Amino acid sequence: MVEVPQAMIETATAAADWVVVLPLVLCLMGAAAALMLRKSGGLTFIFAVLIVCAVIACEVTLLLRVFDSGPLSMTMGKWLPPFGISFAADIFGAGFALTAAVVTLAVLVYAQGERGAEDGRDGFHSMVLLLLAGVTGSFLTGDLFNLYVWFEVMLIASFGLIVLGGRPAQLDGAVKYGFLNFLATTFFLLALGLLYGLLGTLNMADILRVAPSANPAAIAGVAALLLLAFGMKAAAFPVNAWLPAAYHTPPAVVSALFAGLLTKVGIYAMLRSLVVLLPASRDLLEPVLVAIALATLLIAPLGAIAETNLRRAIGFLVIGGVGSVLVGIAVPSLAGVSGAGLYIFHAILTMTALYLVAGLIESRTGQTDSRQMGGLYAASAPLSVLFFVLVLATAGVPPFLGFWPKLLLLQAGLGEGSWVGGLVAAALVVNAVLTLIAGSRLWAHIFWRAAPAGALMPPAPPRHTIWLRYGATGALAAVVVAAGLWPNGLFEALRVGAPDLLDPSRYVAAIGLAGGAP
Amino acid sequence: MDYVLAILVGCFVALGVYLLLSRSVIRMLIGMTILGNGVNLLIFTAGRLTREIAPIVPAGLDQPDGPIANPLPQALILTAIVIGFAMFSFLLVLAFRAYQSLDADNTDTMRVAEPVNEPNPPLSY
Amino acid sequence: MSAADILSWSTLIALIILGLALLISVVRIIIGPTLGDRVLALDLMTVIAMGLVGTIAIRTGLMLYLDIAIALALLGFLATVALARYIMSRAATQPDDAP
Amino acid sequence: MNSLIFRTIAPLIVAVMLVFSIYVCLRGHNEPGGGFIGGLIAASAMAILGMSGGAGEARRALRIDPLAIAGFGVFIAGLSGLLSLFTGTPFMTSIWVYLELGQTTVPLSTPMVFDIGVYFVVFGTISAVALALEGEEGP
Amino acid sequence: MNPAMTVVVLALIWAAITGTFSGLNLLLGGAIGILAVLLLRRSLGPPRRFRQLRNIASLTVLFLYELGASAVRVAIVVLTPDLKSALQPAIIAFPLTVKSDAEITLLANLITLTPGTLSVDVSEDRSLLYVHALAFGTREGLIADIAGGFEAKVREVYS
Amino acid sequence: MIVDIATYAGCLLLLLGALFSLVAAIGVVRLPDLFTRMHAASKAGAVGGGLVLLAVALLCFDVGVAMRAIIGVVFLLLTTPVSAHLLAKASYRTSGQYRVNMVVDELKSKSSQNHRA
Amino acid sequence: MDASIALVAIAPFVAALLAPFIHRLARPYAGWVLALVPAGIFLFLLTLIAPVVAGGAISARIGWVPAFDLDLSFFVDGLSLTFALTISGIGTLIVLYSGAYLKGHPHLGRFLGFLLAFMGAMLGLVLADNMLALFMFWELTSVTSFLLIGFDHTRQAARRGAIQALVLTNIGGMALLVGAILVHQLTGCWDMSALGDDVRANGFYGLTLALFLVAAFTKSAQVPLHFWLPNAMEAPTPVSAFLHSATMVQGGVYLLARTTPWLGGTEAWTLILVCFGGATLLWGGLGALRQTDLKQMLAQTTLASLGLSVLLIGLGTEAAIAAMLLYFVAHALYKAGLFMVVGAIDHEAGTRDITILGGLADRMPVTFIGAALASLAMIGLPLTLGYFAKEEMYLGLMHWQWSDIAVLAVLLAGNAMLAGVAMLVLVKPFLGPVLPTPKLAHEAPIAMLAGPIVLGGAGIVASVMTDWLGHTLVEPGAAAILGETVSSHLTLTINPASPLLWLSIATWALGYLVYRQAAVLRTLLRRFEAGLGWTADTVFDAVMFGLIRFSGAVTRLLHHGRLEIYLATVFAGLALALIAPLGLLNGYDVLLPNADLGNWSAKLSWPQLQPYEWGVMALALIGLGAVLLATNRLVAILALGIQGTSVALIFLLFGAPDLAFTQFMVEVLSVVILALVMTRLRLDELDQRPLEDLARDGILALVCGAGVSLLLMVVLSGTLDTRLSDLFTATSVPIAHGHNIVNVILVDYRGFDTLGEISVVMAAGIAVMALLRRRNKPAVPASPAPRRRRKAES
Ligand code: NA
Ligand code: NA
Repeated sequence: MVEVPQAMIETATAAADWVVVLPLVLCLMGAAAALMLRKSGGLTFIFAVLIVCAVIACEVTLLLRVFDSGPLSMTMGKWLPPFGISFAADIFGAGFALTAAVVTLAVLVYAQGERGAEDGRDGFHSMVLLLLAGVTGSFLTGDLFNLYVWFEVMLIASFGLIVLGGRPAQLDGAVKYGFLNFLATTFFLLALGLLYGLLGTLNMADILRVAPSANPAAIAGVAALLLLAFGMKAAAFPVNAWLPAAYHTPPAVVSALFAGLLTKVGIYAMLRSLVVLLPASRDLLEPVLVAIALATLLIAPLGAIAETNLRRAIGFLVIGGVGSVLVGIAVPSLAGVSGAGLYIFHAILTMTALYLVAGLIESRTGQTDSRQMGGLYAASAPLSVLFFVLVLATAGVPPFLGFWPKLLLLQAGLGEGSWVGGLVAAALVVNAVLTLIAGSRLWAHIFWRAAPAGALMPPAPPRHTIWLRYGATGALAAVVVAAGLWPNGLFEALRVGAPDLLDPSRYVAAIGLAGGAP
Repeated sequence: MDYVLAILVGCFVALGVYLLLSRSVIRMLIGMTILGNGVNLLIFTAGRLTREIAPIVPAGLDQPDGPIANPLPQALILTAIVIGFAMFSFLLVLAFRAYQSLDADNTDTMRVAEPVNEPNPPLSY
Repeated sequence: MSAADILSWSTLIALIILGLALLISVVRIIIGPTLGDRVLALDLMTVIAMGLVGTIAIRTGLMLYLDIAIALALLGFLATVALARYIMSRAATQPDDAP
Repeated sequence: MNSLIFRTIAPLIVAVMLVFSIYVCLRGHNEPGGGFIGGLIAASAMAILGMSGGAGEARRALRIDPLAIAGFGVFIAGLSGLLSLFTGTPFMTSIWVYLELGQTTVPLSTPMVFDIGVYFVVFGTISAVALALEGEEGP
Repeated sequence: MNPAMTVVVLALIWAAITGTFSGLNLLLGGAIGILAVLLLRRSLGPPRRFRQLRNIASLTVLFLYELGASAVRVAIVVLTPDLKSALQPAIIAFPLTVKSDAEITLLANLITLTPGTLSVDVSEDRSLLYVHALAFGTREGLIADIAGGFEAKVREVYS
Repeated sequence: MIVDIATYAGCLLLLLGALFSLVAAIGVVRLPDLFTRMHAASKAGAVGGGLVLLAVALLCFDVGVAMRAIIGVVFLLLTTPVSAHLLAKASYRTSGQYRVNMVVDELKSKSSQNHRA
Repeated sequence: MDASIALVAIAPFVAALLAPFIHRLARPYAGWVLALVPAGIFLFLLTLIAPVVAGGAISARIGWVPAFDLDLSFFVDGLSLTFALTISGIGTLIVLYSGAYLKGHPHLGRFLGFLLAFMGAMLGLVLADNMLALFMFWELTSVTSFLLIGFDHTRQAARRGAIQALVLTNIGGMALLVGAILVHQLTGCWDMSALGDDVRANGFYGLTLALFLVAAFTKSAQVPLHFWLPNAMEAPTPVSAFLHSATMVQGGVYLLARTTPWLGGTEAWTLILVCFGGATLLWGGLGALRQTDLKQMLAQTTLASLGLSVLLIGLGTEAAIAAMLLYFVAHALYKAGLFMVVGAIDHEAGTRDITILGGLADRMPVTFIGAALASLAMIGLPLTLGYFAKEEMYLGLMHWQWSDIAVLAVLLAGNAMLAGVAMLVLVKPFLGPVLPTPKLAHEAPIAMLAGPIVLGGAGIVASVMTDWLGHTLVEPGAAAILGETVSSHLTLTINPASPLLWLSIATWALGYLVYRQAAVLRTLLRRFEAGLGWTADTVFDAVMFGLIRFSGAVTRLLHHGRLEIYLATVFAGLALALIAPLGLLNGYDVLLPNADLGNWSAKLSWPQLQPYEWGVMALALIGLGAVLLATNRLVAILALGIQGTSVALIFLLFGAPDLAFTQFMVEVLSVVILALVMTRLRLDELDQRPLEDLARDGILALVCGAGVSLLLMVVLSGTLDTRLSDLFTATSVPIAHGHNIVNVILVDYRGFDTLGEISVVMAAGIAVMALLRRRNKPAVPASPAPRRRRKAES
């Protein structure tokens, strides 16, 4: 007979601790409520914005608390971990969740600028909130199966968003996106089944405790499966084909949301599972990780150079960024992990903003292909500034945000003192140069070059919609610039957060396993 | 008997993979379903098999009066089945709409998002 | 023979008979030749499967399986209706589509 | 499907299925069943209703947008978890209340509300999909 | 069917499947029944009154007997070595005298479950019921069988 | 004693039900065309399945379960003719080959009239 | 002090941000207003001369990223002050000049903004002590120069020049960054002022040196990375004037000078710098003679001058460093002046072609004076700074060793060519016979004239104040580079006994010869160039276009749009992930213990399965086989139903009624939905894969299946830790009040999963409805009446 103290947490839960789970619950219930409200005019927009603002408020509180007093956790249903599902926020998780909410807010506002009155019923706001819920859950959960569930929430919400509008190209892209991504989560599930069969647990802290004593070959197999699954989600080479196949097809807001959130969650999951949970297996897989990091870094920007479809080209830049984060996983020193974390933060903001700008460019020129664009430098100063700044940020040019993670990752590579580290650093440099070449060519073609003769330019849209769209995009770009100029807060966070990843004892302690810490 | 099921799981996975490579969207969907079933069976097997004893505590008792099947994998599989079904529904309708819009159910001919014979990138500045 | 033995034997026999019936109806699903034949065989299969589950319920004494049996009956009906509808609309769109 | 016989008998079948679905949902905590299976049965009933009399007819009968029902389900499921905010316990900690109605004691609990939420979600979603596929395009 | 009647029936079904015929449970069943009827209010058709319970019982008995007989007869046909001679399939049009939806449906279903006959379709104007016969004798004989048997009983139940 | 009788009766019903199911399956394979197979499936099948459920009702010794089983039987009898009817109605138009086997086909003449009209 | 030095670097950026608005407000006077910023900075920097001369250096430090141990540290010593003064001083004149040069241009505000930002970046570059700050400003100069070079953006040549400059200087920037990180890792410090011998002593010195040299050489356009600089001439003239004289290209020279104390002085350093510098000097000189466009001529002489500076730094003697400093100032003054003059000529006469210009001295007398002052300095006549610079550089080589003689010869040749070009620039256009020009030339506006005159005058004044120059420029500057006190020996006296004088005279004589034979030389050089067939510039195009073609090929190869290949890649990955780790780590040993075969076969036992369990397995296999062989969609659907049913039966047999229940329901509903959709969908009846694809896919599938089986068996070979389920079983009834443990897990223990799961279901509903909403809206909102875009913009 099991007594209550062996099964349940006996200390009372402070209301303030709820900030770790409220963001997710708010998103889910908000999505549900928005769905119920979807036939009531423009109400869902205001509602969704309120929800996201509340989520941001919770997450700011959460981040400050984690910063002050270490990781914070809550185990659902009062069951002691590992029996219940734990949610646990460390700096990385909380920070990314907050960033995701911020870009979601920007995307919601931007989308309002181009949505017609008849668009109210398509469930857009519900799906955006669900996507945010999935992303938030993925960043904060402390249970691997629960991570699978949030992955699926994110995936299905993205399915809904990617087909909004239903043009043929979208459907084609969605078929590729759908099959490959669902396959990735199926692989994840496969790995989970095996992991459960090996370890008998799903709680991350508990896995940390028992994994070292399990059959190393089988654990390595599971780790390889996780690498494959998360590599697909993160669009790492060579399983990244779904991204350039799909990201340019849906409405630009949707691309923006995806670019900011989806691959980042995948790469974050890889960081967590390989670096934090299964470090021994990660060491075994290191040659593979280095290889895919190199390939992703070097091949992705080539796509950006080759592509003339603006959003497709940006998609390759997104993949190149994934290569950067992979460097941090392949070289998980303090600098490497910090760089990977900072890069994720940077990429969430920058890639979203870049796609929003792409949307603005597309609606300004009426074209999606850069071969048919031109003349925007003279026509629109704000667009020029936004695009220019964001491309530089993507290429890691200082003083924009993208520089700092690149710096840390280069430090990590060079700090290895091995030829592998040097190779990785060289790949980062080449990636930066190729990215800049791609960006400057796009800039020259879309902005500097005069518009091709006979190009049709749609008339300027109504003023208020412009304000919403430019405001949202500009706000994100402003964050990118400001955070690049004053990165001290970020580094403070990294100083607290990165060691927690390499030595998760504080994280484990916060979860508070039954039977004490390992 | 676990090993027999392990082999059966392999068969499910193999057929799922084979169908997923078939280029016909509906066959791919069927392959996805079969692969999903295989994974569910894998979780079931990984949780170790027990014959016939459902994890249900008989009425009036506080605990089952004998060994029971492992309930946790069952709960996990239930979640996975539901999610798999949701995904299946979506992908099916997607295939249907793609067929209507693109007039194709063969991935070979679905080339709108990434067109065949796209011109080379312009050699200019 | 006690009542329990009778029960045990008759459920075993019933299981075998029903299993045989199941396999025989699978034959019709596979050989067709028309959609209607296959659907009909499937419909019968669900009824037989329902019988199987019911028999297992008796054999194991776990009456919770009965509800699965009833649900099978419901769903068998649903499947048949849907497939009949499928045949009907195919007839409307592709009149000469024999199999 | 244009069949007088089917159209006439369908409501009967649907009614029985609905009752059965609620039964399966409510007893799930102690025996096989639960919100998901119950919801599936109920949705199957809606699918039959839709196939017998047309999707539009079924949607009008339902009166409420099926997706809104699904939303309602997620909402009350979430709400049932949020209630533990007031008991000083973590999210989704179950709360049990025993209602004394005459001689019988009716146990009410947040897991039950949660399961009912699951029922609504599955019912709403699958109905929406089935009805949309059945005939007329979605709303 | 009468909505109130339906509610009562559904409440009874509820009590039956839950296995508790307590007042409270019947009340819950009634509530569920009301929900179901609300849902189905458009589909249930115009209210109709059963004349006599005795007629229903009589019909039920007849039906159960015929059902058993039909099963046996089908079994015999199936197991006959010489199928060709045992079978003389045909579809005939049975002129309906019952007019309401419920009556036609009940009749058609009864026909399907009883020996040698199977309802295929109802004509657009609801005047004809197309019946498939396994071993066709004469058209008139078959029509007379149905008209004098089930159709009369059905008319007695409804009216 | 009553328990024993119920057990014997239940076993009998169970075996009968199984046998009728077998007959239905044989019929579905053996009979020459869809409509004749339908006779086997709907009648023998419904009776077979129904008898098994009745056997459950007799052997469970629990009112709730028995009631559920009986409701199951009712449900089976309610749905079987409808599905047979729908299948027949649907198949009739698609499967031209079966009309050949029939002695009389009044539905065909009516359809062709309709077609002409 | 801290704040004010930071302000020097920040104020121009603030002004840059405000420039477009100031331009909008103060239209014709925008240049004048904005010139106040660099002028103010210049004046402020003047006040720093005294303390720097007296105390050596001023350093300022502002906390920037304390969490990363990174301060924004500035360091003002003789070297940086010299550069900063030159930059801000010339910057003032350039801003003024630009206001007039681009008067009425719609984007003048933007232009002035870029220019100020460029200047700010350059000031930051020379003032920064922290290597990261240096790198940041370094990159900012690349970026701002990109905008400036491409300012005339509708011309492809301008875009090309801009991209070329950006790409090359960015490559250098990356090298600088990596070098800086390396240095930081070797020494633990970002501040250059704190670095000492440890870099040179380290094993990574070679790599570090190479990285810094790549940075400096790309920025300072050393052969063979020089070709971007002439193309940067696509920028408006004021930009060229600024870029060539005091900024951007001098960044590389500055970097070399700045790193000399801790990177320089080695043999490798001297050898590389002297060789590359010398080559660039000669190449630039010859290049200038090849041109007839005034601006291109000046651009090529900039190359030569940069080579000269690099060479001098490489020599590293006291005299060479003093010469480098003097030459930097002299060159900045005369080159800026000359560019402004050329801009004025272009502006007023409408051409820059030396062959069609003549006799401008009468029409543009003030411009002529400016041109004369600058040209004489370039020739290096006495009373100009150029003279001292030349003298100092020859002085350093008076050792009569073979190496010195070779370098001296190179210097002599280079200086002679520069002198010749100076004469060409001055004599023919101004003093030659009057020629008709596209525009009727007349004097330029005052703002455009101020620059050349002031700069020329400044050169003369400075050269007269020899002592002052020695104390305030040469001594602190050389001390900063060499790390030791240096005493200046500059003097105005001309000593005929000194070989230096004769070297100067030789230079002028050779220069005159070059001037006289310019036409012949030009023809020869052009013939040589034509014979060569390629230049570094064309190589750049070839590389870029090659890269683009290669990118296109790679992208088409990898992203072909064929889902089945994408999937095959994924499954190949799956097969590897399943098989490889087990194989590499001896994971299969568990399944095949290292026992002898006889023993092993004894262990082989028939699995303990009941007959009906075998039956269900068989049913599953039948279902799978039927799916595989199905030739039509309904059979496939039904076969799918069979395998689904078999899975449900397996669940049923092994104690999972809830799973079986759910699986049955889901299976049937799948069939229903399939049937609903299929009515509107045609399906290829048969698998249409070619045989070899079938084989490939089949093998891949079998490997994946086998891999999953094997891995699962390895997992099963261990024992399962059932803590979780044990606790669920024990507490389900007493604590969670539920008898169905699976359901209790679903709604209580792991209810959170279920919450996510129902969200998935709901979302699937929304997504499906979104799919079924037929609203074919175009990607970009269609316009009711699209208007033709004007063909030419700007
Ligand atoms: Na049926
Ligand atoms: Na009949």
